[in-house]
Amino acid sequence: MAAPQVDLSVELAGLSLVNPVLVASGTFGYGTEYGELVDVGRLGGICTKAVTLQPRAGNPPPRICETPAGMLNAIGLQNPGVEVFIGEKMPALREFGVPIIVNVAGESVADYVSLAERLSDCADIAALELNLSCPNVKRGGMQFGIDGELTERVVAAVREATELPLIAKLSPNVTDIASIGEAARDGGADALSLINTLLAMSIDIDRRQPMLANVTGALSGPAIRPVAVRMVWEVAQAVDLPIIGMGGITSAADALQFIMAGATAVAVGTANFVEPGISGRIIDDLEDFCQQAGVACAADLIGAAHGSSDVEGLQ
Amino acid sequence: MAAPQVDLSVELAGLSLVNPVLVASGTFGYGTEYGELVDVGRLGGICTKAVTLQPRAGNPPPRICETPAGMLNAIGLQNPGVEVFIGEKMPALREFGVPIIVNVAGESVADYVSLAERLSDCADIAALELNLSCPNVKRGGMQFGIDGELTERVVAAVREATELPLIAKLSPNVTDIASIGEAARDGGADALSLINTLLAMSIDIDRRQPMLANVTGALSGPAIRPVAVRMVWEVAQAVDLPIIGMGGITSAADALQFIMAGATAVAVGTANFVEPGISGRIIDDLEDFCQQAGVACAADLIGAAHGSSDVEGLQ
Amino acid sequence: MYAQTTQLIQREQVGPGYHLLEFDCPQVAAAAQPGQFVHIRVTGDWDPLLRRPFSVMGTNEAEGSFQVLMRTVGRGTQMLAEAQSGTKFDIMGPLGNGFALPGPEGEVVLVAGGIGVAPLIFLATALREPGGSRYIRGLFGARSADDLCCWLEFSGVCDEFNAITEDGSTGEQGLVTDFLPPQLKRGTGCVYACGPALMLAEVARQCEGAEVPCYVSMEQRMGCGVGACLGCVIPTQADGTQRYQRVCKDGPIFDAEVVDWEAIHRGCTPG
Amino acid sequence: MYAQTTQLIQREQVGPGYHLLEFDCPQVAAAAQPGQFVHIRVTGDWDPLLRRPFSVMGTNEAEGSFQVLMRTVGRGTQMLAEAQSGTKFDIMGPLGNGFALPGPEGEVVLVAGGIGVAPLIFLATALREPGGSRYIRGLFGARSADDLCCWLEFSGVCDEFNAITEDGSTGEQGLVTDFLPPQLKRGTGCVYACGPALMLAEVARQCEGAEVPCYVSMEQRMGCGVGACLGCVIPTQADGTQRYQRVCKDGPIFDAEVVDWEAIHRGCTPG
Ligand SMILES: Cc1cc2nc3c(=O)[nH]c(=O)nc-3n(C[C@H](O)[C@H](O)[C@H](O)COP(=O)(O)OP(=O)(O)OC[C@H]3O[C@@H](n4cnc5c(N)ncnc54)[C@H](O)[C@@H]3O)c2cc1C
Ligand SMILES: Cc1cc2nc3c(=O)[nH]c(=O)nc-3n(C[C@H](O)[C@H](O)[C@H](O)COP(=O)(O)OP(=O)(O)OC[C@H]3O[C@@H](n4cnc5c(N)ncnc54)[C@H](O)[C@@H]3O)c2cc1C
Ligand SMILES: Cc1cc2nc3c(=O)[nH]c(=O)nc-3n(C[C@H](O)[C@H](O)[C@H](O)COP(=O)(O)O)c2cc1C
Ligand SMILES: Cc1cc2nc3c(=O)[nH]c(=O)nc-3n(C[C@H](O)[C@H](O)[C@H](O)COP(=O)(O)O)c2cc1C
Ligand code: FES
Ligand code: FES
Repeated sequence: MAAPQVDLSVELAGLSLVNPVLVASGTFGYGTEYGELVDVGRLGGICTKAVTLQPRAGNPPPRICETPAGMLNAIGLQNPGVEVFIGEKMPALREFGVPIIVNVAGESVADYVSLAERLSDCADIAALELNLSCPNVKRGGMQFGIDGELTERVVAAVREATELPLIAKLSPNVTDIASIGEAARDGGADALSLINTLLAMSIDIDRRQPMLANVTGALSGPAIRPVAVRMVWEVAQAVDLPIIGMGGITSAADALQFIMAGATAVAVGTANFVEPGISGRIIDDLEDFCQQAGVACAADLIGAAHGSSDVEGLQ
Repeated sequence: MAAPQVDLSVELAGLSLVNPVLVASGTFGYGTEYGELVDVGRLGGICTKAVTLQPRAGNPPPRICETPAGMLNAIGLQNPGVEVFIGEKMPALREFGVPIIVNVAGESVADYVSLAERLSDCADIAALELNLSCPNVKRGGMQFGIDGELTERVVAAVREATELPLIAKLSPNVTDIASIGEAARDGGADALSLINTLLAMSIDIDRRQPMLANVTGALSGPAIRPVAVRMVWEVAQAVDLPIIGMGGITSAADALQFIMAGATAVAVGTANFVEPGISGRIIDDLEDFCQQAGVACAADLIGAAHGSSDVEGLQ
Repeated sequence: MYAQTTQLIQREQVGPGYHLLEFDCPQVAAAAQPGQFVHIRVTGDWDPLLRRPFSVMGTNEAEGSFQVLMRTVGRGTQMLAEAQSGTKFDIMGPLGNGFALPGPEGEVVLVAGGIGVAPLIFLATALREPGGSRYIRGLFGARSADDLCCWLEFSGVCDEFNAITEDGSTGEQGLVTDFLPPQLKRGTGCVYACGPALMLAEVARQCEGAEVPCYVSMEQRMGCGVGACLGCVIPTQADGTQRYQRVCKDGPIFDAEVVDWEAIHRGCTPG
Repeated sequence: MYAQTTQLIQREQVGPGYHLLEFDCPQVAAAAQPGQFVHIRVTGDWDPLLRRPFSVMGTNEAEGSFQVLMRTVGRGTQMLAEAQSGTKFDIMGPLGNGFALPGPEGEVVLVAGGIGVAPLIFLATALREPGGSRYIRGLFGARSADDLCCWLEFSGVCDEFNAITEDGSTGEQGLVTDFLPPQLKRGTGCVYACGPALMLAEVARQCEGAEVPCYVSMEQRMGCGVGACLGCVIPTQADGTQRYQRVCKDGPIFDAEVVDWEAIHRGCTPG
């Protein structure tokens, strides 16, 4: 274990996180699923599985399949709805004593507003993460996140409806991620989460059918990390909001790529499935890295790779 | 070796290819680099490294780095220019006796037009592949491919300038690939190539600098395959043009995913670096697959995964 | 539930493409119940990315080890099939709900299809433990004699045993489900089945007709293995409501009446 | 140039993090010239994706084998360092241009930094072959005694040999380039160097000053290894024109005068 002198804490959208390592929405359930295996209380925070106004059954199976250094999923936002979430999931989540960031998804601006209002009444929610980017549902979801105007509109409407810190979660399936980040900022977001998954697909050549019943799915895991780092880098340059960086993080070294690209915090997603204790390991290794690099505060590394002068080329 | 009864030939943009396996632009040089190792004459065709009007020095090194199941490159279109290409590269390319598809890149519509005119005078060029999607140059390149109007404009202008079959190579770094495909069709493209690389980035955390001198780079290799298959699927549904599918192909099974998603031909890219003889192996294995599946013409498999009825889900 | 590094202590080929793997893991050996599974990481790297689920076939508490019977089908199983004994693997387990015990009355019929024999061997072993005096009939079907893997182990824990092969290369010829109806007529108290989805559907249909309780071990592609990702669901129906339930957490053992077999016929099986 | 499956026939640890690997490959053994390299695929899978380049340290034509001296730095070298002898690897080679032979006059000085000793051992061995009567001085620098890997093999093919360590743990203390100037004064006909980029830059600077021809073996991250991808370039200048040249095809051996050392100082090195 590392000596205590490294300060891993970061400030994000008004929250004080003891360390910058969160778990990503949809990859850690409601915390309890991993309770036996993971010291959840050490986490910087938990982003819950997306909650919708009404319960959702989700998509038919098969819902997942493996791809090179990645996986596809098309869960389709299966969840018990906001009332059950508040009544049955929040009590256990509270017990962990870490910031709970509730990921919300709607089919309309009104849905997001209602969710925000309802969750504002619930104690111990640290922030809302607006999922504007789920590629696996027919209505809502990604439709918001790929359109700057809609993004601004939904964020602004939710901004009116709640005092909770708002984190807009962006879709990578866009031509210009920075402009979507700007739109979220203009709508009043306190922070940005990126990236959600890449829209993708695999085909079962023997059955001559898509691998997933939903046809397309959401690509996550190490495969997408370079795309995610690039997007964090671009958004950090364009938008003056704190960023939660994610996409294929499997180690402290990966997390540091995001931090140096400009993320204030990071979220571990798919890697939780493979190595449940990975977030704890990343926290330890971040501390070690800082110690060995003589960095007193991890926050000093935020954006550290920016501003290094471009190498000049030949004509 | 498989018995001869399987017909692997396909028609594409007026070209008859003996089999659907090409090598992708920028990953096979000008053919001769692999001449010693690969039976180039077996290929369905060669897409050459991009050619520009003037010679280009390319980007400063480091130009490549490895990522999970993928790699980044930022070559920056280093090439000797169209005159040297015609004078020094075409003679050797011709010798292979396979269709030569010349990949061209410009900084302006006028550049593309001039290139097309110049190359129209050169014998034995089977088609032009308009690279509207290079993410590694400051001007031109991807700027065209992410904009439907520009795409249509440049394709239409080139269409006026040459009788050669035109293949528009699309960038995946867009919100809506199908609309770009439609724009290329409206401009007069005979076929579409997709995908080019995903814009991405890695950071060297020890040096706290981007891994590539160019800062961002182009992600290729197996990691991107699910994104590529999805885009081929979407474009095949929207646009009635033959497609050359590519992105992370490493086997006949991978190639078949693209074909069943709607590609008429495929191109092997990054995998050439790892296994130079891979295109020949894929041709053999495609033949075997068809034989075992009782498919007389590989062309019958084009789009075979479409139209399988959606699995119906719960409410 | 544990997650830890274990050692492959033995690997034995027990048929063409079949391996019996034994892992040193006292915690799983002590805790595993029949029907539960382990989730094995096949590499220390991130490609192949996901863990692979395998039913526990047996435990040896004294030695602190457990066994898995594995059929090689793809990349992950290939890697396991080639692993040297001594190789370390990261294992999560035991996972899932395990088989419900049979009611007090009647004989027990175990219906195994191919590799599905593994959890049923574990179940039969448990049912025969001191105090257990249940009469156990085993039906074991497979494509051919080659695929009747570990039939000796299976028959050894059954009071009565039938082998059935599709090609007739050994035992009776036919499908295993052709031989279930007579059993259901003679006082069977409970049926347990594991095998291909279509076989399970047929077993379920027959048991429903005969009003015999039936439990099936289901498969689905898995992500987390602990109920967090909602990736591994199958369609179920109970009390008139349809929903998706997790094979890893709500299963892998399901009351056959609860499974929505029709939806499964429409194509919700892994492959 | 060949691409084929070869067998690792021996793997010997020759220092902390250093391994000597011997591969069975008659074609490379027969064809390889000093300074050339092989491009090794470290896995049959696609992650890690790219091949890894290593200089040939020596060949044994009779046995049909060649050797590589390897330092473990990351994932690929780690995999090679752990490979059992007998493991098969897909190898392309020999690749690259190899060292230009020295002119007829003067002594030859070989300047090795750390793992850079490998191609120079091969070069010295070749220069000593029947008919070769060249006087060879070897300068071998490294961080510490531990990193003076294969110094016995190196000194054995030199007529004169100096070991230099930064920490003075063996031989002279200092940088290898501190000990080159005296050599350049006494009739050296040609210098060959391999090692870290900054060491090579200093060697080049000294040789230019002394007007002694100098050839350096350069490194860059590689894709194809055969000149097709243009991924492995370094900046060069000749006849007043700057350009990027490929380490895999135009190199790895470059006339030190051609390399644009200033650009390299600005940061074009792999890492
Ligand atoms: C609860 C449970 C218990 C199982 N018990 C056994 C057992 O005792 N013995 C045995 O040999 N096999 C068992 N299986 C099936 C086994 O998990 C798969 O054969 C294995 O995951 C295939 O991996 P692969 O890499 O070789 O195949 P690939 O086809 O390369 O795998 C690709 C992906 O698909 C998944 N997958 C492929 N086939 C299946 C399948 N049939 N079920 C679920 N996921 C699949 C893999 O886990 C992986 O994520 C069990 C499956 C489940 C769900
Ligand atoms: C012409 C040539 C000859 C070489 N000869 C030797 C030799 O004889 N012995 C030896 O130990 N090493 C040699 N190297 C360096 C060796 O190729 C790298 O150490 C090795 O590729 C690192 O791989 P890795 O997976 O362990 O490291 P990682 O850092 O995990 O590799 C990541 C990527 O970076 C590349 N890379 C990392 N370091 C280097 C480097 N220094 N040069 C080029 N690419 C690098 C890798 O090839 C890979 O693509 C040589 C390099 C070149 C270009
Ligand atoms: C199975 C699964 C379910 C997910 N569900 C959600 C979700 O409900 N809401 C959301 O915003 N993101 C969801 N995500 C996206 C992740 O939070 C994360 O943004 C993405 O997976 C990239 O990170 P990773 O590569 O580390 O997994 C899900 C991802 C996976 C793999
Ligand atoms: C090193 C390298 C250079 C490339 N150069 C070009 C190019 O000049 N023109 C072009 O259209 N595409 C270029 N590409 C993109 C490929 O042709 C292909 O579209 C992409 O790499 C996806 O396929 P892959 O994953 O199989 O490599 C290049 C790719 C690589 C890896
Ligand atoms: S595998 Fe994740 S919920 Fe079952
Ligand atoms: S590695 Fe491809 S050109 Fe040198």
